[in-house]
Amino acid sequence: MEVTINGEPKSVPDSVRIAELIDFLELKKERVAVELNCFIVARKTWEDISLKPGDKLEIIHFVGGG
Amino acid sequence: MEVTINGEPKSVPDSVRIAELIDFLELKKERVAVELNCFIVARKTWEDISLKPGDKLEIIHFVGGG
Amino acid sequence: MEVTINGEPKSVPDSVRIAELIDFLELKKERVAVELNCFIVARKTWEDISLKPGDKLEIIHFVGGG
Amino acid sequence: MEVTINGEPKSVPDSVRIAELIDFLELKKERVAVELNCFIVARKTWEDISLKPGDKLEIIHFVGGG
Amino acid sequence: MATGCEDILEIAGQKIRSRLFVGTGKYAGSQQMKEALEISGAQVVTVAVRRVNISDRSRESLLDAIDLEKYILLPNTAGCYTAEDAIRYARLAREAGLSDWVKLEVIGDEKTLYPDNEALLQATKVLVKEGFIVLPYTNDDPVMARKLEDLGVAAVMPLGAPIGSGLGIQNPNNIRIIKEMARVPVIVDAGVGTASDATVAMELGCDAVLMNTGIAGAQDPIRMAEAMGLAVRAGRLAYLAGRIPKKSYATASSPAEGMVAR
Amino acid sequence: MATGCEDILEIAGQKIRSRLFVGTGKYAGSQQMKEALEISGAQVVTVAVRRVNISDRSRESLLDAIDLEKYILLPNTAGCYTAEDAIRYARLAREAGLSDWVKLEVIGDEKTLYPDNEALLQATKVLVKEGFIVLPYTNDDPVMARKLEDLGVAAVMPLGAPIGSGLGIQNPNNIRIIKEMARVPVIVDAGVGTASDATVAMELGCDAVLMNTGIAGAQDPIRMAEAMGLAVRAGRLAYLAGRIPKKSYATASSPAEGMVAR
Amino acid sequence: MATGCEDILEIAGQKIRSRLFVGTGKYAGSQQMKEALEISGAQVVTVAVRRVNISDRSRESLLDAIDLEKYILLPNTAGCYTAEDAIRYARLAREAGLSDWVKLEVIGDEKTLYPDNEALLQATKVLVKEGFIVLPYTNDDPVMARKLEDLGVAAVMPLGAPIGSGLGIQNPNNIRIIKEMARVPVIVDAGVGTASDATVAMELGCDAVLMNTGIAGAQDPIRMAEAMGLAVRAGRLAYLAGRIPKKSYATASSPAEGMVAR
Amino acid sequence: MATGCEDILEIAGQKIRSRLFVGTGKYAGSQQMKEALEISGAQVVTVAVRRVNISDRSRESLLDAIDLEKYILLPNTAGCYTAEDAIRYARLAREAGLSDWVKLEVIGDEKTLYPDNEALLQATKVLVKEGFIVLPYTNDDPVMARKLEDLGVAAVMPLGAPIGSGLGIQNPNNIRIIKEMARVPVIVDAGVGTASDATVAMELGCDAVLMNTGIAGAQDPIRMAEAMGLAVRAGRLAYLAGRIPKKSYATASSPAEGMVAR
Repeated sequence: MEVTINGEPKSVPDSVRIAELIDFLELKKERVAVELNCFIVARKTWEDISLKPGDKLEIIHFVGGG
Repeated sequence: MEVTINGEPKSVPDSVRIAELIDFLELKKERVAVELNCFIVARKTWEDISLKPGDKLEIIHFVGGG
Repeated sequence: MEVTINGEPKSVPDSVRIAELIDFLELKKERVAVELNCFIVARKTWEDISLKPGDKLEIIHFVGGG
Repeated sequence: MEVTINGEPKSVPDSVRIAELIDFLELKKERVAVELNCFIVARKTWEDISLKPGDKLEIIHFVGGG
Repeated sequence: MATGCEDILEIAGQKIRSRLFVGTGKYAGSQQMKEALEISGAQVVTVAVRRVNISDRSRESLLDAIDLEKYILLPNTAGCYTAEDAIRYARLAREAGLSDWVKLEVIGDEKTLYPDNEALLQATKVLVKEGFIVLPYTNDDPVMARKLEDLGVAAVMPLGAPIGSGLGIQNPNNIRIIKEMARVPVIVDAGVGTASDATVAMELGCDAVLMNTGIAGAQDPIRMAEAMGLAVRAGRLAYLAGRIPKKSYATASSPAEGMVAR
Repeated sequence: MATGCEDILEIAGQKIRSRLFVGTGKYAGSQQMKEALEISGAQVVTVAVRRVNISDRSRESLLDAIDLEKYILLPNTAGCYTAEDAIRYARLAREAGLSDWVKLEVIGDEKTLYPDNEALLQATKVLVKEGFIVLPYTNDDPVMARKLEDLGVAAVMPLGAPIGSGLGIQNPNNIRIIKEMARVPVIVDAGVGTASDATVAMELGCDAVLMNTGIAGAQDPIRMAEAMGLAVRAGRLAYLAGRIPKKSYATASSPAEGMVAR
Repeated sequence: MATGCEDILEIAGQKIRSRLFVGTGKYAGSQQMKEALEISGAQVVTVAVRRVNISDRSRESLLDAIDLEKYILLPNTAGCYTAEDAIRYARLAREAGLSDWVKLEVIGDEKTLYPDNEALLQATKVLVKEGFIVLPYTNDDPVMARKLEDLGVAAVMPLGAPIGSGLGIQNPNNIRIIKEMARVPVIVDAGVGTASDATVAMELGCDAVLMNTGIAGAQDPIRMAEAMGLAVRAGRLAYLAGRIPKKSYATASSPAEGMVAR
Repeated sequence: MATGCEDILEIAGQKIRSRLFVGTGKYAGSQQMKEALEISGAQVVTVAVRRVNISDRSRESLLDAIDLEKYILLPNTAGCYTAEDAIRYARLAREAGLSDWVKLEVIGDEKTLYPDNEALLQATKVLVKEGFIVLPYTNDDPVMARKLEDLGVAAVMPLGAPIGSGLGIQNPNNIRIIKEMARVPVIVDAGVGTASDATVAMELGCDAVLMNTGIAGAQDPIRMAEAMGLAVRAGRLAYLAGRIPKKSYATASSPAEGMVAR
């Protein structure tokens, strides 16, 4: 199914869970935070929440800054 | 009757009008502004408004300032 | 005869007097000073002193400066 | 005999040598310099030079300074 | 005829001759004040709003000493620590002065007398809506200056240093930035201690300078008033003239050529 | 009538109206120079000594542009790197100018145009003995200033910054000390870049300021000349008026009492 | 053993070894950044919150380069122009970083990157209520500093000059006043261009200094990082040591007595 | 391992570890002095030449407190007002110290303790011929610095401000120019009041800084000594690292891209 991640359209497995998505994207769980449709998704709930088509995700991490 | 002017108790003629009061206090009409019970009294209405006992007046003018 | 004025060779009338030279050069007497062979020539003696071949003169005036 | 040391009159043994004087004054040889009548006395000659009455000596050392 | 005379300041449609604005506080007496105002050449003068002393009528009123034909009164809201108070004083001033101009001060702290910018914005909003010509006393923050502009003030008046401190322009870079960004006149208000401080303010490109203690507190206020008038004109002209660039090394002012022979 | 008008500068018995001394170099033309001198209000103007151009008589002489009734000429020895040269130029200047005044420069270095103080002292000794009124261009060293005084100079002229640098007074503390110690007039010479620099020099207590590039090099020399004239007067008056002390915190300029009831 | 080692900074109960806080932006690479952090001695390091690049996984994550045992992460809300955005980024940072600390920035203007103080107060209110340890980036306004304190920030971080400008502390008087009034630590944030700027900040009594461009933008960031670490310690010690008073004249450091006879 | 450690100062062939030179005057006692010297990290220490007190032998000699294995003694000629006196003290110092190094001072004025440059040149000529390693205390005049160099001094030591004044570098432009022109080490001598003053001196490119009162006169000399040691290293490293340029406006230190969607 199609979702939007960080502004880019992305095909992901149907009703993929966020935890699975993080693995799918080969990201380090403990380094990122996730917003689903503008609400932060607490890390501990990643296992439970699965995506629907058209969902909008923001996945952020820390970068160099002052 | 007793009113309060600039924080001081003051005896003034019963139901004195503001215009009369300004004369009574020997003040220059065109140099002062008047608040009656916290509301500004427009200069043009000074003739009409007369005081009641216990009224609180503030009469101000300009002084040196920066 | 040949003399040097302000570093440039110059032909001037034989044994010309300094006063005459200044006129010859169309300079304003009261605005210049003259050195003859490194000695200042007082204005009042310009009438008396005449040049010899090979004399070195410096004729200066005032220019804009700070 | 009497000599002047650092501006003060001082009795010292007759014809005392400078080396002896330094001991006599309980000063550390390697820490001081000596002027005799306004001439510096090289350390190595302290053994040879003996004082005469009325000699003027300056004995200096290092003190705190900037 | 002097140059730069055609260089007129205009605030809210009012043409203003002199770029020096002066306060009327802290003078030894009104005669001294009158002379100082006169010689300073100032046209805009600030005044404060205070209670009439009804028990002692002897004291002459300030306005008896100020020719209203000659001077433009700019009432302030000095001493106000809340938006409400400042608004109240502004209204009283308008009623007493028959003019809409107000130097809007909302003080945020007693030791520095720096403005409370939040409250200043609130008071500005209200007074602009009521038709006041608002000249707000603010700090040297370009963001505040723009917000005040967006609310419709007639000019912004950033402080150069604490009121009465005489420290001069503490942050010229901020003042310059405020001026570069501003679409309304910028008037440096507070902090001027001596003539060169006023000159510097004008050289930064500011449109005017407002001061009180720097003049009234000087040992000879009359002389200092004259000095400040000249200093503001000097700074303005220097700004318009375009100064030479700064260089670490020297450049001769007399010609290199034409030296006599060694 | 303006205050401070009775405050006249006197050098070697000569009363001088204006405390701004200006150079005549680097102007676009003599008309521009004339206007700048005129509007600056300066009375003392410096000139340089150079060879007459005998091959091209067309060039008008500087002096045709300067009304000698109005201005006091101060010839300089710019460009001289030895005492001998400076003495020679001073003598030529006297012969050409019929005046004993000389701005004595002995340059010690091409990049800074700072004086060679040793050579300056030698040249001063000779010229004072020959009856010159010597105004030496020196650095901001109080010890040098006193030595020059002891040799009989008519004034000392410490530099504020390198000639033509426009950096302003680099070491105000030294200039203040020189003035405190001096028994002859102190004239800040060189370094002024804009009006406030001149004002600062005068506020330090100096008796006058001499400049050339700061005016002639400005984008609008006429306007800058006017600015400098005003700036010098402003600084002088501020010095005489006695500025307020500097404080880290504020003092209200409007009265604390008489606020209306909350 | 060095003095002053017992002089520990504490923020929100967290003891902090080094009074130098450093950013992690603008380095040539993470190896250079690691070395700079290491040699600077800093313990608190700021980071920004940005999108993961999901199309290009190659790029190593910043955190791989930072030993979280050694450093305290201080996420910022750089790039946010509204209270809402800043709050959103702070929450994301907490989620990603498992820490409650945030360097709260709400920018009010693109050219100066100065804070929008109104919005900053709003965001501070919300985040403090949500249990964040808020370290707000503000301007050098003592009134703002007190308002932020009253809202419960853990420290105030006034700017010394515009971010990345390298101008140093533009208004030392304001920074000193902020420190004198503050009951929480004061950290100068932004404006440091070279070591002496950091030393000056600490000599004013500030509790720490935060910088990024001053180090990362230097020609040799590693050396500058070491310089800044030393400079902050030097300034802190000088502040604690109590400097000599300034005087216009001299005082000999060598004894006057004991000179030999002339 | 710290960078910049390979950056060694060399004067007259002598390698010198620390770029901080310190005086030994005005300490509460020799124990305090020892600790201050120790923690400052200084290697070169100045001393004065004075009469032995022959009536009171109790007073311990300064040298008992200074480990001559560890420190390089730099005797001064403080208190001398003529070339003759300075030469005499230098010779006495050599005799007492068995070293050829001398900090040559010829004072020209009691209030400023500024040098008499004429006399300084005379004394330098003589002492260089006698084989002394001359480090002259001079003012911040680039022309003097070059003349001293031409006479063969081992380093030039321009003053930053009057001795003991604590004013810091009054004329950074002159110090920079002196350094740019110099072919021998430049050591700022006198005027340092606090750590940042020393850092600034080094950031100007100077090779070392000499101070006494700034440390010994501090409320806590030990702490200030440590501060000065760090400050000099910080300034040197910052100079070598190459600072960022100054800009009036801001540049973000966090990336502009990668913001989350609004």
